[in-house]
Amino acid sequence: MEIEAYLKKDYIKNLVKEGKREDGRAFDEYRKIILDNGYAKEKAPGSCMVQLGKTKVMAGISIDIGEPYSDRPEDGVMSTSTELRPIASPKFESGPPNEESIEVARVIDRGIRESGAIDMKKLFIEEDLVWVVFIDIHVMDHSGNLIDAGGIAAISALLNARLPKYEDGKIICGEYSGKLPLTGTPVPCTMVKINDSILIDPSIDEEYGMDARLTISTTDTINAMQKGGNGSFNEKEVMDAVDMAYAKGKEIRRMITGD
Amino acid sequence: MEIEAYLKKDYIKNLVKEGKREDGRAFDEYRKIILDNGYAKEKAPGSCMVQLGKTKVMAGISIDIGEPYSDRPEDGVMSTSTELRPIASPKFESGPPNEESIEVARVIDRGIRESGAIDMKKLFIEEDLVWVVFIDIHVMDHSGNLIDAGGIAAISALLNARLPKYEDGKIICGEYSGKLPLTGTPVPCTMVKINDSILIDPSIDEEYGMDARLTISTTDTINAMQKGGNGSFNEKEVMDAVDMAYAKGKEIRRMITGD
Amino acid sequence: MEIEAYLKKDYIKNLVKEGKREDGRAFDEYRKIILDNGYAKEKAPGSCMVQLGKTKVMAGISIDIGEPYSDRPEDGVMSTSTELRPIASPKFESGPPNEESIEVARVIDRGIRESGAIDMKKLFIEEDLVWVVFIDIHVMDHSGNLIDAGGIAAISALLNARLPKYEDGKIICGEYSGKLPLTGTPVPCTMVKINDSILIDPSIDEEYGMDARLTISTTDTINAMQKGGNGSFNEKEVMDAVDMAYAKGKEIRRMITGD
Amino acid sequence: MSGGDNDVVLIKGNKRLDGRGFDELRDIKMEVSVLERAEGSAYIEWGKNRVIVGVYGPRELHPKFLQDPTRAMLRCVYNLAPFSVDERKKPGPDRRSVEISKVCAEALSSVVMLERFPNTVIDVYVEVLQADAGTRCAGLTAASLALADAGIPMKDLVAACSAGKVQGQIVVDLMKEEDNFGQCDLPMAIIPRKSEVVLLQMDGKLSRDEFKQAYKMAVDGCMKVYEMQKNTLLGSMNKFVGVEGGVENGD
Amino acid sequence: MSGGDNDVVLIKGNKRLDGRGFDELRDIKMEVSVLERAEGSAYIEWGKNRVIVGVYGPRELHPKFLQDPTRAMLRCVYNLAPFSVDERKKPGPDRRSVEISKVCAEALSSVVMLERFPNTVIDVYVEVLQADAGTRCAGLTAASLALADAGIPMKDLVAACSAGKVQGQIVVDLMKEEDNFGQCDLPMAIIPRKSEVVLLQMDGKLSRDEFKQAYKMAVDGCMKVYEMQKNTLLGSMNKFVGVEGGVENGD
Amino acid sequence: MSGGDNDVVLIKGNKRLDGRGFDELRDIKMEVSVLERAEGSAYIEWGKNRVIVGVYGPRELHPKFLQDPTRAMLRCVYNLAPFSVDERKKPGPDRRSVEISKVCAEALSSVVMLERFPNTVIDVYVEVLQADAGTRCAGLTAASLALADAGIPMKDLVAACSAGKVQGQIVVDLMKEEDNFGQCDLPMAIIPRKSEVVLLQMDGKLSRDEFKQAYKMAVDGCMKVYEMQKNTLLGSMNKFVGVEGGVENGD
Repeated sequence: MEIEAYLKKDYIKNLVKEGKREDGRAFDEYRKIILDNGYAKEKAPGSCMVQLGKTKVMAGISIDIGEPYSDRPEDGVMSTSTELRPIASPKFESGPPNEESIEVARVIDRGIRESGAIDMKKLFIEEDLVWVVFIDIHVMDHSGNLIDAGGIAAISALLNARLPKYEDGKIICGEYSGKLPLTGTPVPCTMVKINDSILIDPSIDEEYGMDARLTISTTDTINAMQKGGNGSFNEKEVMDAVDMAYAKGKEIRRMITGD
Repeated sequence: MEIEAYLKKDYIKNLVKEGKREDGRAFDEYRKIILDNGYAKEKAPGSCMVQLGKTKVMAGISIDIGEPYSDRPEDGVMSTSTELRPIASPKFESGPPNEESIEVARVIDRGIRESGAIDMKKLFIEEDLVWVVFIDIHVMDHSGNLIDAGGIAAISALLNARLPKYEDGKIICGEYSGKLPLTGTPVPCTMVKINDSILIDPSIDEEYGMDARLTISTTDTINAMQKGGNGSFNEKEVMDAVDMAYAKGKEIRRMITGD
Repeated sequence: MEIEAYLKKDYIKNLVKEGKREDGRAFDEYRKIILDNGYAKEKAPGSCMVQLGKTKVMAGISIDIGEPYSDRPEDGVMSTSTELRPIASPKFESGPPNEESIEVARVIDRGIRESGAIDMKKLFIEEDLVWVVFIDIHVMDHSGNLIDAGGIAAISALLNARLPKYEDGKIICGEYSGKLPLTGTPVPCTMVKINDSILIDPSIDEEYGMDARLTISTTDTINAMQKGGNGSFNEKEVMDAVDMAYAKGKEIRRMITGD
Repeated sequence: MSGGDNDVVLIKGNKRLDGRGFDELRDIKMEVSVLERAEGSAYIEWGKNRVIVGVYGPRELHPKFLQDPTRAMLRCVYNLAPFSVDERKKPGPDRRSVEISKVCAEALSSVVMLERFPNTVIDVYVEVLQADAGTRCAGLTAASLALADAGIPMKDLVAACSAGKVQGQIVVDLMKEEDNFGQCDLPMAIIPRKSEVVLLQMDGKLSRDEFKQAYKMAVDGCMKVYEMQKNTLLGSMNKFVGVEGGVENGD
Repeated sequence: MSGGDNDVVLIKGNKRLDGRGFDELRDIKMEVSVLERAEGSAYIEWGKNRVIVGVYGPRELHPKFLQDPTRAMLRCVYNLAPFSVDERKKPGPDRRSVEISKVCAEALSSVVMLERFPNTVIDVYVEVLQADAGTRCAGLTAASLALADAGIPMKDLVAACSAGKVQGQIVVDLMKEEDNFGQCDLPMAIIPRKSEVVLLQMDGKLSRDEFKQAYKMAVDGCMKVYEMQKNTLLGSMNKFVGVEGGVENGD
Repeated sequence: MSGGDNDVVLIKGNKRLDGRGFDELRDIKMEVSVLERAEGSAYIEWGKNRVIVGVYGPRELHPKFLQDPTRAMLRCVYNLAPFSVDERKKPGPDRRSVEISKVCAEALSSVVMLERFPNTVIDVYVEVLQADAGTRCAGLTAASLALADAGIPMKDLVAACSAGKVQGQIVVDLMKEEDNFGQCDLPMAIIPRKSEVVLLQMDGKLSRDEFKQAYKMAVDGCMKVYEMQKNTLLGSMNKFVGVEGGVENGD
């Protein structure tokens, strides 16, 4: 397996030197994105299956009632988990989340949380009782760029999510009282540096070949950033990446919201 | 160890071809069953040590107070666990329950639960408070057929179990207010298929040699079934097994209840 | 690594035969003890970094509110944990506490708990609510005798610990209402047997070379003892160790309390 | 199973809650080759159940001492996604999932030609994305499609279907409400060509005769599922033809 | 130990709660070869304690990097069954069990001729089925019987017994109430022929002189236990004679 | 980040809560060779943060299948002591620690000459004993000192510092209150000689121009930290001179 990764790395680096990508895309071109909103709508209050090229990631929303955090007694709670299911790659194993899945979950979480996309104040029910929103990201087929695929799936699932009906201290299963209150559409945009080029939306092979990775999640502001990989970026590269993330974020946002 | 298993497998298959079992039993004959009720009665409200041939399994009952399940607010709770203690076999290791011990526990649990042997309605104490019955099955010496040995131990321990005294929201340790309310005596009966023969109550060597396994737990009805192993059964074999399970269940039930 | 341990063992045993220790100490001599009280005082209500020769152990106190144990409804709660951090030795690994760290924590815990050094009655707040005192012992540099280093750090941290301010059912972070109520200064004293000699305060190499270990924690009485290692002690050795523990305990106590 | 001692009406006239007759299956859709990375995969929609199965292997088994020099090991992981059920399921295997994984692996082991691949492991991952009773039958049905899709030689497919007892009536293929408030659930899986049972679990209350009736009804259900499986593989023929060990009468 | 500052009366006249004198042990029964699969085993009933011990090995130690080329490793697992105590104990090792397992393994290592079996492991499993104070002493006593039963060569048996302080009085072999409400517990184990201590733990409050008295009382208790151990092995002679490394003066 | 929508006053006049100007770092003290057992170590006091870092390796990596024949693996464990924060942190890694460990390992991997030590592992342990915002920057800064102290060859040090936005103002090196009630935190680490970023995380709300300003401010902070690092290594020269692979311009 590791030998495969080395060979892929060489192959990708040579391609990029020639200005090419293995699937013929431009360096600043995303793979095709297909959204299947409400994929599990019979059970999950919100859900979306996203295909990003051959990468397939599902996000499902669960909503429960619970206690607020003690330092934010009037805000709802959100929690994001990612599972790199073993079905998605010959390299994933069953077991508790590893550092890769934790990073994916935390970067997606920050993009949503920091943008204020969920109106947490509206998730207050009564003293010591708030709505708790679980975002579960299920990686089904890993062909690269899990953060963007998962981030798009998560915000799409939130946008189509309904709030359960709540009566007399209990949730009425399968009945809903309206939409989950959303106020924005944060979109993560991930770029990798290979040699001295910046490529957007890396495939799995390009991830083998990358020196470093940079994710930038935007709404009308930057809300989250994460550098990954053993390489480094200079200032110009970072600033160009910010501009790119704004531009691509806008396109993808339009696709998600259908506006 | 595995080589031993292979040799045993061949040996057993050849014996069965000749219509024999290694300990001289008939195909439809159980090993000798010895019950030691109240084995740990100084601490456990109910207990039984069962010897099934050389297999030794202990069941102990613990009873606590707790919350009911939200979908059954007026029923008590029961919970069955099995531990294949490393003392019982050179192959068992310390650690959390593996799939074998989980299967044993769940099949025994279903036999008891589905038969309604414990009168759950009588375990209601007051709103949001019910009796919780823990059945812990401790495998001490594994010479085959853990499901039957454990199932017999579990129902025997339940039959001799006492309900703790409850006053002012607390259990009075070591004092009792009567018997645990039981209404039936479910008995599991396990058969294995070797070549085309069906053998009841397999020894450990016969378990190495088996193609498939079938457990049927009965009272006056069938309450639980579980097929195990990589082989298959045809319809006639299954129906014959049902008849056998009723017949053997009756005999063992008589032994347990002493009627 | 193990070869190193064997060589060390031989070296130490031969030294001891000649009446010597590798660092020139007498058999009944402690290494130099340096206390840094309040090492983490900006966050921890009590803390102490202890150097015992080249061994470095930190104890930090955390104080929270919680429920009392049901059999002691009017007493506070204390809980002692030790972490052998991987920074402290090439042999330690990240992960849950192993048997060595559990033993260190439990022996230190017993010395403090059984001496009554913390006045548990004064940790009662109101019905079903008491102060919970966590003692976390963090091993930073393991050059032998963790029990004594940790025990000295723990009692020192307790002695300088403050009780948080409590108002309206909540702890006011960073404000304090006085000292933690202490009534004594238990001190553990650890000796090892090498050949037929008893050495106090073993270095890490002496721990490799020891036959058996004996820890005795004293105030004005003996409060905790623990024998370790595969060797044995005769009665005279045990009684001599008790006398030694009283004598050394007194000296160290004086150093801790500054009296 | 609640023992059925309650007031939920599950049968009216000769129709069930969703209008089905007693021997009628829910709508089923199947598809193979739905994943890129897995060596074989299948998707099944069975009523409201949505399940994706992926297969990896035969591949080397680690750690080595688990290897069997006479045959491959077949492992199965059955997993309920947290959002697949009404109340969020905590991630990670619970005891129910472990048991289902075990009986599914045993059922599949009865048809896969494991002896051809000594020292290896075949991994079958069953991902339940929406659950509405009968997920183990749906998963097992999709799993044998995914194994075929991976080109792994099998003696036959495994086809699965449950029967049960609802308001005193033996019916096939229980939906969620029938499972919750019915009197018995009998999930089964068979090797269709031999008509032998490879998965059989039961809980509830059935007399001998009721069991016999339910058993036959489940086998009939399995045979209908088997026809759909064959048609699905036939539909993916372009891809499938010529792969060693495909389902021989898949045409 | 509660420090004894309470009103529970544990001693009346010169008798303890169960009528014993200060230097009197509870009733003890021992038996060896009680299990089929284990290579050696023993059962002990000590007051209300009921403990079964099984021994496996010497057998190869995995993983290999743990092997010691100069001697066997002796491991011990002390386990309280969930139903062995008043309030159900959650399955799995807690910190107390881990500590007891460690000190018991060390105590047994002092007598077993480990250097005869390099690279191997001897596993001792102590299963407490009913617990009433003194389980580590009961377990250790039974463990050395089980080791002898397994034919593992030892220099001597290990015999164990506790002493303690109850209402100001030094007594031997504390029962549950004395352990809960007493002032000190001192579990010990010795190599009887050398009269050296191999397990010694203590918690509570004892002066130097009280400790000396308790120490002697515990040793006396151990010696009585040792006699019972020898008689037990003698009683199982038929099976035991001729096995290499048996207790040499077991006759 | 709370989004800053609250009443906590963090800036008064042109001064921050602790009297610092916008571009001013907290007091920082550094020391190397503070531990005996670790092969390299460093201590850093950064405001109220107190962090000790120890380094082991290069040493053989187990299990073997993780070994990379082309280079060493660099692992990092970032650990918050239970008593290092206001409310006791349960021991063991949480998700935040796992993420920080990962990004720190990646940042350090960019400067360590890993290709010189194939098949080995270098372990970096970051122990936070008192935490007050900016622990990952403090840890990373100390980690590169500890690596130098261990004599592990590096192309340069890694210097770290955060910037952020507080009450609409871009400031450097956030303290705890600013982190809790500010609008953005931007921890960064750079390779000083190339002025390239090797760690960059951000959460909160920043416009493009604010980000640019914060980025520059963080780089300036890193450069100040770098000077202190060099002085610290210079101060430990006696020990340090002549060790292969030391920081070349450390003099």
